[in-house]
Amino acid sequence: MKKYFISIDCAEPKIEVNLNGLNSSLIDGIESKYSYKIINDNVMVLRMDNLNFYFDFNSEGNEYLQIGLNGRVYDVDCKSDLDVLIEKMSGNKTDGKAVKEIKSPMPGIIKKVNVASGQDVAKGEVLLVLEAMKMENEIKAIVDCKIKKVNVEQMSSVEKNELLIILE
Amino acid sequence: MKKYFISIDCAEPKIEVNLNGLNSSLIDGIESKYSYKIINDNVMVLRMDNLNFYFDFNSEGNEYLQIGLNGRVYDVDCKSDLDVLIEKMSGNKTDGKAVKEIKSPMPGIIKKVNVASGQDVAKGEVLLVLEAMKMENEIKAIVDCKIKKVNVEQMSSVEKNELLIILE
Amino acid sequence: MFRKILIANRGEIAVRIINTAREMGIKTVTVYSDFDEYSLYTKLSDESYHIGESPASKSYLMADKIIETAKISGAEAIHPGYGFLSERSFFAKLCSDNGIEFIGPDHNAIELLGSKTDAKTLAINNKVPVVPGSGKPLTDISEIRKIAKEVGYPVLIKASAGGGGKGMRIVRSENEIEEALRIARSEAKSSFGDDSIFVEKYIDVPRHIEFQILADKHGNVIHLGERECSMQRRHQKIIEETPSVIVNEELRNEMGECAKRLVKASGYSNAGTVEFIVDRNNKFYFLEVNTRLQVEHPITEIRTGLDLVREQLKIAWGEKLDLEQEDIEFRGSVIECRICAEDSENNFIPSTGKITNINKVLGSGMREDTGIEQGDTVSVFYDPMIAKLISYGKDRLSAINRMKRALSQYKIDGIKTNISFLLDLLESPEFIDGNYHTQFIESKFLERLKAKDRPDELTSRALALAAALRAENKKPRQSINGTSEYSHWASKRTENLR
Amino acid sequence: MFRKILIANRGEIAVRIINTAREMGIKTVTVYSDFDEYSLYTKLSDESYHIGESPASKSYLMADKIIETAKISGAEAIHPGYGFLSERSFFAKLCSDNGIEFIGPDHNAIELLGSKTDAKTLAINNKVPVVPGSGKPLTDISEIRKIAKEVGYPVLIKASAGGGGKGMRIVRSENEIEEALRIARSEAKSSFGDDSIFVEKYIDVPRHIEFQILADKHGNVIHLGERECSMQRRHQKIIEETPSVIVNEELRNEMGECAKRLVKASGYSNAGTVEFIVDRNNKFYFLEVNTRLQVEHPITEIRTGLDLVREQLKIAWGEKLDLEQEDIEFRGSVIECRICAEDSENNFIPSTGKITNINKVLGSGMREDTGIEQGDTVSVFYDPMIAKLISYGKDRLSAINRMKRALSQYKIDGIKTNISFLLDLLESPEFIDGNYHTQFIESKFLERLKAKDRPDELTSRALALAAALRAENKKPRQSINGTSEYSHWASKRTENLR
Repeated sequence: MKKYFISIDCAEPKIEVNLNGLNSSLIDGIESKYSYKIINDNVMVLRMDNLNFYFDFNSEGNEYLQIGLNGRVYDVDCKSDLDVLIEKMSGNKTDGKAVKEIKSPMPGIIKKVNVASGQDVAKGEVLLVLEAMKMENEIKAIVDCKIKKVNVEQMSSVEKNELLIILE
Repeated sequence: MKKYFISIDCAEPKIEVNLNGLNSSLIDGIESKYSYKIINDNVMVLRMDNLNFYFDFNSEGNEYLQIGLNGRVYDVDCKSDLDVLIEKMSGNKTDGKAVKEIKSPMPGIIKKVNVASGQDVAKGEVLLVLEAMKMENEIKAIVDCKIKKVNVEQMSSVEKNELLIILE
Repeated sequence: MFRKILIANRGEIAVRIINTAREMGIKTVTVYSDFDEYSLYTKLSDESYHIGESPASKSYLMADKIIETAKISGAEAIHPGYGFLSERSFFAKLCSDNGIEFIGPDHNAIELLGSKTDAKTLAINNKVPVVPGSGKPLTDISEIRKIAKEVGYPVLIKASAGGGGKGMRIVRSENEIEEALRIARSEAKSSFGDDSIFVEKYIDVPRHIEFQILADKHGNVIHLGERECSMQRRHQKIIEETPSVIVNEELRNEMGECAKRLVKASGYSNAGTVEFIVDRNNKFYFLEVNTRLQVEHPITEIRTGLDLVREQLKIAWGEKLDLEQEDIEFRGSVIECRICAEDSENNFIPSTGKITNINKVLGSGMREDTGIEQGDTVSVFYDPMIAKLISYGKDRLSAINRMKRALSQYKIDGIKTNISFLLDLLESPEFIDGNYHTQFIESKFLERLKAKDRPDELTSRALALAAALRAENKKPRQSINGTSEYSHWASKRTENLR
Repeated sequence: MFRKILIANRGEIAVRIINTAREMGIKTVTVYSDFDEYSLYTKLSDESYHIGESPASKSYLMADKIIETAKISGAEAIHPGYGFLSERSFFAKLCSDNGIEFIGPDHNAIELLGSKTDAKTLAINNKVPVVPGSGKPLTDISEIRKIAKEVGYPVLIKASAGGGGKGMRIVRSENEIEEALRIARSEAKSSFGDDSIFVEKYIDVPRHIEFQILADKHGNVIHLGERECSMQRRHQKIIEETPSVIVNEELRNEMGECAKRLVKASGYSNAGTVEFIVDRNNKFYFLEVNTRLQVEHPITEIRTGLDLVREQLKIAWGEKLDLEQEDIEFRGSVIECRICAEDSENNFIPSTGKITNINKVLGSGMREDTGIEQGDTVSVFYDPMIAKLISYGKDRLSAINRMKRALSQYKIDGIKTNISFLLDLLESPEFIDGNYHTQFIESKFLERLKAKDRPDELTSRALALAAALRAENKKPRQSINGTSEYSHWASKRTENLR
């Protein structure tokens, strides 16, 4: 029997899923019969107690697995019991791990650099302004933090996922 | 420089194509610039002297490569100069090779067997009647021939590509 | 309105019904055979239940199993789609006996209209023209002659016990009838042991024109105009259009009123179709009533701006029609082409297999109703129709040209289809002029097709180059600077003629 | 008619134009940047020519290069689409100087209507209401007060040299004006060195309503009704619909006649759009004229049954309009949603990348205009709009529900899109009531969105199970009895609840 712990849109407590291999699952203690078909890497149809769920998956470049259903998108974090065990042993819960790097979400040009090395910034503060697709996009701090290094300067041209700022 | 000989819908003489590797080709002596992109195993776009051709390919289960263009389908036979050389050496032109086996074009049930081993049949004669998709389909002789063996009997259930009749 | 309905069908029509139900906030339950476990329509519905093996006789025709599923799932009504159980009066009755609303007419109306002779009698009683003839089997030669003369030559004589063309003869003038009768009766006698004979007017090169009807449970009936369905092969419709080029306002009103009278007299409710044949003088004769939604209903939807499935659901729920005859406005010209998995160049043999690729554009003025997606398989178990393309145009020529555009952009690989055949039909002078009938394809068109056009020189060169490039890239070697991730082929870019 | 035209555009609008041209038997020439070498619109056109690098300034804005390509390819006319060179009078002139027909208005009309002040003057001269105000810069306070009183409070005062909101103030009543003027003039003085001031009526919570116009070269002008385009974010339209819930027959006629008068006075031909703002009392004021086809033109096409690109081509060729105002019939309700590659939950940041998968159903009553196919890449170079979905309904609610159905069935993977945001908008009470204005999204809606709904318990369980099954199948091991050929995942079948 395989066990997984799932959090949807960061909700706690996590949902516990037990797959018992007979097309039967125990989800937070509720038993469900299911069948499913993986259409391709992005699409899967799940039939759970005769109800249909036509999902699509988007994982590239995102922190969480994004699962789409009926036009809505959910951020889903899924860990096996083994993952959880390893986390516990290393004494470092992945969940609590702070973001240490800020990367460019898309290619573009840095129009403005608002911070410098060593600076303390508050959550929500604008760090950089990135111009792409004719729009200015503000890159903000998502937590209170301290800047370790700024890797770009004004008018730098950056690629997607290029490292922009390192935090302490 | 690579050389190919192509026949479209069995037309003769074949078209000679020379690919010279500089995105330039000589087709029956006429030079063309081209570029192309293979979208997937079935689809390709060719730009020849700035003219666009948006092709699709269907090869499974067919004697010829079938190339679709603007809703029309062409049977295309393509041989490299090497293929032609091998054919010549073996003294056996593939083109002239007679069909020796008749296979089922689809799964279904044999409703009627009109011929027996040893029988001579004329081109166009109905050999078998195959029922599939609620329709009766007549399987006819495409050349004058002699039946060597009939592998099915009335009410046989057959799979796609199952051997039905062997010719002499 | 219903909260949940069951759809006792599969494929494109199940998808069609699901869509409207969803737009109305109605939950859908679908049933599936082994083959259809993950077919598109199941994925799009709210709930799905397995009902049996792949052959329809072991699944979609299992009335008891379907009723049971409706009960288990809590569905309040069943939409039968077309085909399968849709015109079986016993199934409609089974629904009502089990307290489930059948989305279609009452079983009595289905039974009445399902009987050709009862339907014909009903038509006669309601002053709806039928093909004139004896109406009953005759043995007296002088009476046969008399009726033949009355209905006018040519006439059709057929053995009353006959079938499959045996003992059937067309008689074109009075001086042929004696000889024809002698042969027909002798054939009939030897084949069936019964030499009695029907005689009726022979309708040469008839058109098949049908009228869409909506009838509520309160006695209101309207028609939504005609559909021209004469483009047929082996009695299977291939291309349908509305309006028909031969139906003018006056004829439309006349035929529409006949259709309404007949349907009203039968105690009918819900959507239905009254079929007529029309002769070359635009005289029309009642043929039969299809007591269900038709495959070709979308052309009527587009021309009238209505959603027929929505109307069906409202009627079944007991609502009154919120439209009167004069509210129905017709706009433009609409054509439907049925895309079938078949090899048109090889005697229309059905083509089965996995659909490896689909590319289509559709866009402005096009609608597609389909039950398949890329990666799906076409099986031998069900109808070979895989999609319907419907084009709208302000005028008929625009609709034709739009359909040709969309068909030529529709790529489907892994199976063979009739797309090229459909293009040939659309380009035939007879279709362009609207001058065709139910025997056109078999009597004229197929013969002409055999002399297939060669591709022009430019197309030949491009095909040759494409084949060479494909061969070059198919070679078992490492791909160089490929840009395609899907393929093991190499891909090249060029500086081109910049 | 033209035998060959060049399309000086890319993406969905190029595909749109190619389709109609093809239906009319007109060959199409497209131009492409490095990025677009094999974009869908090139594949669908007859001929394609490379014109430069990916940034528009180095390709689609290179007028000379495009004219040269038209000459090389033998194109007789150029369709500019929207954006890029479509409203640049110099380009229209360049075309005509080179003997190429510009499919749009004469360059003089573009120039006249392109100047806000000239267009406003033209409107005033033709009795088309404009936002009342000083019309010219003022320095005399008493005159400013007088005009403010005339137009009625609230008024907007703005520095004549101003821009970007500087020196701009809303004054809601007369007793605020002295103070407001003092501040505005001081700001204006210090920022621009000029303290002269415009004053005009302030239109609070305005609607943006525009009229589609067709004008031929023979002086005939008709309008095709309005489009409600008030659903905007950062001045970008997101959802458009026709009819507008606030426009009744009388207002439609009045606004339509204004639009026609203005266009006629400008010496205009071809398709165009007259934009108005409408206040909460349904008083309307001329805003500007878009001298080209609009992104949202399909909603007008569906409501009128016309093909606007076909009309454009006929007009450019010199044909007279074959429609008079009274021939235009409106049917039903039509909505367009713009699907954009952007992350609506993350400040609408554009999303780029390869589109790995697309699944969509569309079907009855839906139209999609798109320029992409599965496997294509969305880049930073061009507009993030990747598709337009258009829904028709007999009434507004049907159109809304149909759009919701189609959006919820539209799967696109590899990039993020605004589909969820569009669904939220469609489900907002303000949209459902038709009670929204151009500031709705920014002033009210975005705030509300932050309190995101949690999935219900059933959906959560299904999501959890799906994630677990995906994880289970993603493990690096041999796949067992897999039925999927595309994937390295295993796939399972079950006997289910049979």
